[in-house]
Amino acid sequence: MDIENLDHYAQLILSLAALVTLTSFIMLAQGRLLRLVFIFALQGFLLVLATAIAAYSFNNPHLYISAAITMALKVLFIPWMLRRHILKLEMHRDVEALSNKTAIMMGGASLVVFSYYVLHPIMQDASMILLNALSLSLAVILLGMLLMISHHQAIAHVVGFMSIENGLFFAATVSTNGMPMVVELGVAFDVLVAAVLFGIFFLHINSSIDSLDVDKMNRLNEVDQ
Amino acid sequence: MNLLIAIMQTLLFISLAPLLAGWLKWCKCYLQNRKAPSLLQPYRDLLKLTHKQPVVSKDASWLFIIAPYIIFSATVIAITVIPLITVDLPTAASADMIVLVGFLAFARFFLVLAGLDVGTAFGGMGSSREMTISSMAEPAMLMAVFTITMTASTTNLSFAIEHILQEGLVLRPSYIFALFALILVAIAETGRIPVDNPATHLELTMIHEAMILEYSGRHLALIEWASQLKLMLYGVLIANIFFPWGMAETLSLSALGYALLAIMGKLGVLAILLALSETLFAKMRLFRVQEFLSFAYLLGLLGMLSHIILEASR
Amino acid sequence: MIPAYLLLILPLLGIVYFALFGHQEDVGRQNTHFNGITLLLSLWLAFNVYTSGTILSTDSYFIVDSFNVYLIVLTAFVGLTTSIFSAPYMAHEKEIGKLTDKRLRLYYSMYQGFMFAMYLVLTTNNMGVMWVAMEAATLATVLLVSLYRTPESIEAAWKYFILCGVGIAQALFGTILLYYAATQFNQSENALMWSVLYDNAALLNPEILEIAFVFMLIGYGTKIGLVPLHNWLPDAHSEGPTPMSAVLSGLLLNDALYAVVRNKMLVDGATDSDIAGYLMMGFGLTSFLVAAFFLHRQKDIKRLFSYSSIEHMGLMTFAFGMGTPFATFAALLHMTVHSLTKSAIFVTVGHAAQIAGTQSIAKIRGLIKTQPKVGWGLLIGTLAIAGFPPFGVFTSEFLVLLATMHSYPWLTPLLLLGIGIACAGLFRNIQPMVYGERPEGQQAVQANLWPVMIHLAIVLWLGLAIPDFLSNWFTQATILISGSAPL
Amino acid sequence: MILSLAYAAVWFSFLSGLLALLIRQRQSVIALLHYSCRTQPAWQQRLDAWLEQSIYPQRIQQMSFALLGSAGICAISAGVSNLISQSIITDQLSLGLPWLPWHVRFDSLSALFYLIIGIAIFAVSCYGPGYVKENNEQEHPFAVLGLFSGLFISGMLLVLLADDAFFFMIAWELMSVASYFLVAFQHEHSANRRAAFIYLIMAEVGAIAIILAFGVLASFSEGGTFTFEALRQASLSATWASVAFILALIGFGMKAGLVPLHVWLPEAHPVAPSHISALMSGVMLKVAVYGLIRFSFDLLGDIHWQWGVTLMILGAISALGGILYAMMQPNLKRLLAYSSVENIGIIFMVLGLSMIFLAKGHPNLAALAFIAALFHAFNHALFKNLLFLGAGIIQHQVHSLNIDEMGGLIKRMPHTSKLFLIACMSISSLPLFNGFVSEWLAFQAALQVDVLDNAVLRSLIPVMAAALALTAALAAACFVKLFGMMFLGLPRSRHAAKAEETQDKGILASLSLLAGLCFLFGIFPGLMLNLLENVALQTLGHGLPNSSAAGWLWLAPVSMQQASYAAPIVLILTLIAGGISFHYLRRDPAVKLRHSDTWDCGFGGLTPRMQYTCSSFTMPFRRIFAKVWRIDEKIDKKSGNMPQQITDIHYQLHIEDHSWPRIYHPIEHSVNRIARLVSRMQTGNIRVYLSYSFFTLIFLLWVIS
Repeated sequence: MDIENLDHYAQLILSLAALVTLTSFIMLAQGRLLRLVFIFALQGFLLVLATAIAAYSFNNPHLYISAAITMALKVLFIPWMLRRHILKLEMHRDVEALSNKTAIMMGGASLVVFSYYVLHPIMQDASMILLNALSLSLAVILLGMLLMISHHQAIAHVVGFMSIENGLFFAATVSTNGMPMVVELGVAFDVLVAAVLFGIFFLHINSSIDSLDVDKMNRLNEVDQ
Repeated sequence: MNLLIAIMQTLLFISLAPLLAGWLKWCKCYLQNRKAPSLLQPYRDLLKLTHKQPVVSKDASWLFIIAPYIIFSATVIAITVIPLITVDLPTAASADMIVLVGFLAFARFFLVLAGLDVGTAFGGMGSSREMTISSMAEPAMLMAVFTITMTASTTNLSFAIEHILQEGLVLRPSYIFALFALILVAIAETGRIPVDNPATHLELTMIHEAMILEYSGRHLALIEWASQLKLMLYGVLIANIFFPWGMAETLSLSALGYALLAIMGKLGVLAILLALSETLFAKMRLFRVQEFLSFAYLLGLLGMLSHIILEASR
Repeated sequence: MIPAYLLLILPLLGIVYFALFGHQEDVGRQNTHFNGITLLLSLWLAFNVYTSGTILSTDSYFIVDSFNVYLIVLTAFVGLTTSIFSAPYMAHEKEIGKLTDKRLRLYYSMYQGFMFAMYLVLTTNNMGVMWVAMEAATLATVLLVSLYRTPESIEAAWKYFILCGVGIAQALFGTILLYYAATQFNQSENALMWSVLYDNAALLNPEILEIAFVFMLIGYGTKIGLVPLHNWLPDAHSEGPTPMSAVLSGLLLNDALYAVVRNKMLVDGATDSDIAGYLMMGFGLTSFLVAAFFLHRQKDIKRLFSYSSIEHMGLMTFAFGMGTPFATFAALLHMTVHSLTKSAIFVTVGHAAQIAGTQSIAKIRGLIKTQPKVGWGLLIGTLAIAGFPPFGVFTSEFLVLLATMHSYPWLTPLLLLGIGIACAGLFRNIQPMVYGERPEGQQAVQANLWPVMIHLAIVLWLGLAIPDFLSNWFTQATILISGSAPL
Repeated sequence: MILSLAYAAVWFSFLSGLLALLIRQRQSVIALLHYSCRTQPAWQQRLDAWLEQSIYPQRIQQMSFALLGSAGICAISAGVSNLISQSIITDQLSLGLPWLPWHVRFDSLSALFYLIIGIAIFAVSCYGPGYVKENNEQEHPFAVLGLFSGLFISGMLLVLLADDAFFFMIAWELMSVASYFLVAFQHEHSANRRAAFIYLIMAEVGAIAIILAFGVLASFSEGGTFTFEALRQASLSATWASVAFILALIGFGMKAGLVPLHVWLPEAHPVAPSHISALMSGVMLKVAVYGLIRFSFDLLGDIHWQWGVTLMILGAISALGGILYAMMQPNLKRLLAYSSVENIGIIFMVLGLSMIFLAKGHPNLAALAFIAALFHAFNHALFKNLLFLGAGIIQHQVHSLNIDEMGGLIKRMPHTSKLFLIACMSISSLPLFNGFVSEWLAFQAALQVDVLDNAVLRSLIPVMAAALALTAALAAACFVKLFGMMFLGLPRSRHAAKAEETQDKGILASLSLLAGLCFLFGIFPGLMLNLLENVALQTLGHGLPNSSAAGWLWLAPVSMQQASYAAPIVLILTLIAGGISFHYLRRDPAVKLRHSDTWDCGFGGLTPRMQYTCSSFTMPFRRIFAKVWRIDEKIDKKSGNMPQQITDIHYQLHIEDHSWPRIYHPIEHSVNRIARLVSRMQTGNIRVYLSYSFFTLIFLLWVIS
């Protein structure tokens, strides 16, 4: 079944999903931390929209709650915290030199294809929206990991981590109309705590190696020089 | 009766041994155009030694003093099991060829210890070389022995000889090899040229003499006598195993006398051959001895294989 | 069901209590008391299960069956003994000024937090909650790893945090897929209840479950420390305070494996292919062998034993992967003996490190001459963990070998190679530490070695004879997991 | 009854271990005893007097050794009674796995080895108290020594009782681990630590091989249970049977010290306390032999003659290699350890012979060889214990194990030297001693090759026999050297010059016991052979070819015509000959012995340094068998101011075993190399770690779909 004979909500959700993926791509290529955080917030926002629409279309009230939580956490709190740290540690000026962006982008693109390739066979019976949404969210997850692999700023890692969370959340929302409430809350709680801990760690790391470059943290290796 | 014969022939053996030594010396002197001492010279020497007062080093221990007796009696045991003139020897059953080899080793063990006991350099040297040579010689000898025992399928000497006698004259390739192996071993074990030179003292290559340097008086006599016994023992082994003819199969007096003559004849011939070889060959370096003995071992092995391959029933 | 609830509530109280009063003098003993009570509760629970079989709470949020109840008891027990050990240890750390009151508060309250997370993982019936609890365990321990605030410890904590976070995220995706598969036939809230899923596992869509299992395995496997996802483990173990290493090795890894096995049961129920088993066997064997080689190059005593933990977890994963009753029984037994032995070893290691004032293997010398109890404890513990009889580890390894020889004979040489290499790797490092003359000015520390003795005694006992109630227990669990009893 | 005796032996040895733990707990022990007899104050006084502070440790030592002794007595009586009654007793202990309790089986084979162990530990228990008396309690706590000795011995005994693979392995490893601790007992020397490490690792590898062997067998037995009963029923294809056999050979050979798996043995045996080395070398190796016999003859069942050939060749290599290595050792205990390798080699050779006969369908001859092997095992236990215990005494006196620092001890230590001489004579298999009898039997068996139809075997076996002869001769050379250098000549060191004969009755008693047994079984081998025949009857189902083989006087294994040996007669004849000559020559009082300086061809000025040393004695052998060792020989001369003048000269000789550079170093290096490669993984960069999990995920997903 093709996209034109889906209802508009579904089309909207799909396009939002596409946009979410796009934001991941942008983040992947983004060297400046402040912009990175901003785009991350944007991704969160798109996610909230998608959730809200899903909640409305499937008239599934508790999705509103999770949308609200996401709004609070991923759009407001975490970006705000990250931004504060960036400014405090005066990292808003330095640009991360990413080694061969194009290759990374190509890799990202192939990841999208790959996630379709993985999920396609098992989604035969499922609706097309579901297939796309799931594949895109998987793509977002993988892109998040790729982001962490390619960037070597601790903050970028956090962003990557959180965007993985976004992907998961999106998957949960569209595929299963959200997890059971307890799980949602639990996940949200974990994310919150994690965010706080990240904040603490930035300070510690900065005090110990006076930068947030994770490549500098390789004391604990076993390769004999 | 048998037992009597056994005792008698042992005594005969013991008493004849010096004579053989004397005869051998006589032949050598004759071959080397020297004036030979009388055949009875060895007896005289032994007698003289027994009456001399033995001098023992202060550093010597009890082992040094009892060693000669042990050596002598071990050799005597060895000879009690070898049929000299008559085939069926009751004592032969009490110890077979392997035990015989064992007793020779027994004697050697104490000889070597005695050599080490006083703590002279000569003693150590002699002991070390003696052990080297004997440990090379022993497997060679056992190879030869095995060849014989396999054909006769017994390790009991009197049975073995009986078997060979009954078989009559059979030309076995294995026996030829075994014979040569045994001869080489005998030369090495009795310390004759080209392995060792019995006639020398104070020569750095000497072996047997080096060990008994410290001995004197009756102890020396016993050791000398034991080595003469050993020489004769090997002679008798070779003579009676490979050329058993003439041995007394019945216990008639004539047969015994005939057998006595026969064995003396055989030993005499062997002695002549030995003297000849000792005159012709020079003594070889110590580390050539090992080649000499491994050749003996090889011969023994060949004898074994030829028995298995050429002569075996299956 | 009451004990189960109490079991969860008590640590929660503990978190708060120690967060407030964690700096008092005898806080160590209080912590011990908390854990002691939880142990009693767990025994009570165990008794209930033993008498009346699987218990499902009324709201079916919690399930206690013979598989997890023995893990609960184990957790409570190791938690208790470790807290006994940690009391003097932490006091000593405070004396030498490595820790402040604030950090002690954090330590004790997080200790309880960790215990809570463990109990939650074990008791919950909801796969989602299991995930949440697992993540919570990470969050609880990550601050403890960086407790000393040294650059190394911070680095270790960061790696632990990021790697486990990312890993566990995969597990969540797996859970979502599982939930999706469940919602195909059951729209209700409790679609994610393990009991429900298990009862109609046959209805689940096999392809989805296989994909889901891959994510689960990657996710929880990161926490188990399966090669090549293990990199955080040695760092976290070596840099945190030793009691933490003890519970991490002894409990956290077990529980992660527990989660994987629960999921494997579902996958096996859904599909008739053994793909899940093969994956686990592959990971397990790789971890087993690679870790064995790692042992040869360790310079830090705690890293050494964390690698040995990886090795043993690999072995268990392998055994569970094989899935035959024998193998499962062996794996269950191995879980027990390994966590007992390993936590005992970490106790002695902690004291050894305090005696020498360092964790570097090159500097720890002559323990037997300095403090015989510690030295012998370490030596015997190492013997036990290296799989020498008559200790229990030998029994379980023997059974694993036996099972392997039945199902996959050509794999046994690999296993045996691993065992041999690991034994050599352990002893080439342990021997110089325990033997030899005592170095200058090395003094004995005040230590409480009862935990070690108790643990090793139990392991020895298990090696000589498995008591009936325990073997029945394992047998029931085996039936639950692999469908039939061993012989 | 018999079984309870057997259990009692285990219990006693175990208890002696536990008792040793009390050596530091005087107070608590006293308190306990007071409590236990609180009614009789008189007893309490007596107790206090008896356990008085100063002698308390000695009391404990004596008691723990006394327990060992009773263990020995129980073991001996259990063994002998079962050997006579030829009964098979089975039992089950409610230990072990829920579905596999420990199975116990006590048959003639076990009984024989019980007897061996029993004799050994009885001797050790007499020897021990005197030996450990001056042991420094602070440096080397007796608690450790005693405990692990007890565990070690009970482990060995349990191995013999085991009737299922699981129990067997536990007992086996108990034995290994306990002995490991004993090797590491004096762990302040790095050499000991190294030895212990090598020992432990090789023991582990061996155990693994054994487990594999059992596993192969078990996977062919129905139900895959591990009881020996089930394993006996297992029906294997020839290849799998051979695989199992090879694995077992590796495993047990590792423990028995088969070349080239022997390297741990010369390291480990010397560094343990002497009575422990005696047990390890004299008895533990026998347990390994037992294991191989149990596995191949009993469990595997139908023997293939190829196995026999393998065993023979390996045995020959070990025998020759062992004795040649032994000959070069200047260290007394290392030498003895290597000679154990040699004797094990001999035992394996003869076992191989027995296998060949069995496979070729001549069970009686097989029984003959089997009995010869067992008898040699028994004898070796006797004289090797004797040698090691003697070595212990001498080490105490000379404060060194280096043979070149001894000499002249025969005058200082008359008793020890006599007993040691007996041991040397038996081990170099001279007639009238037990070592000879077993080799004689082996030769007799070898000489029966005519019955075989395979020409290769018919030519191989005699060659092996000759190798055996060479071994015996070399052994004689080796032990002549040993005795000569240790006891004869002039003392080579200060300690040797003022060595004292040990005063301890127990020590001499134990040595005399062993020496007496050596002589007894040399003269009356029939006593032992009849028992051994029962073992053969039970294990192989056949006895000796000649029913009246072993009378009290005659020894005619095959038939009277074939070969016979009457040690008593020979002994009498020797005595007669010796007596006559002695009497005849001593009759004249005029010719008394005169003592004077050593003649030495009149050179005079003899000093101890002029004597032959070990290395000079064995020089010809070094030249002849040069390929066998890795010899580096260094002579550096300092030349003086005159031409050709040598002021002083240094001689260094270092001899190494080939198996290290050829086999073990490569293994070690490869393990290290792989470890280095693997550890590249741990780069320390978190992004790399992330990419690991990333690619793992990708890979798995790709695999799945």
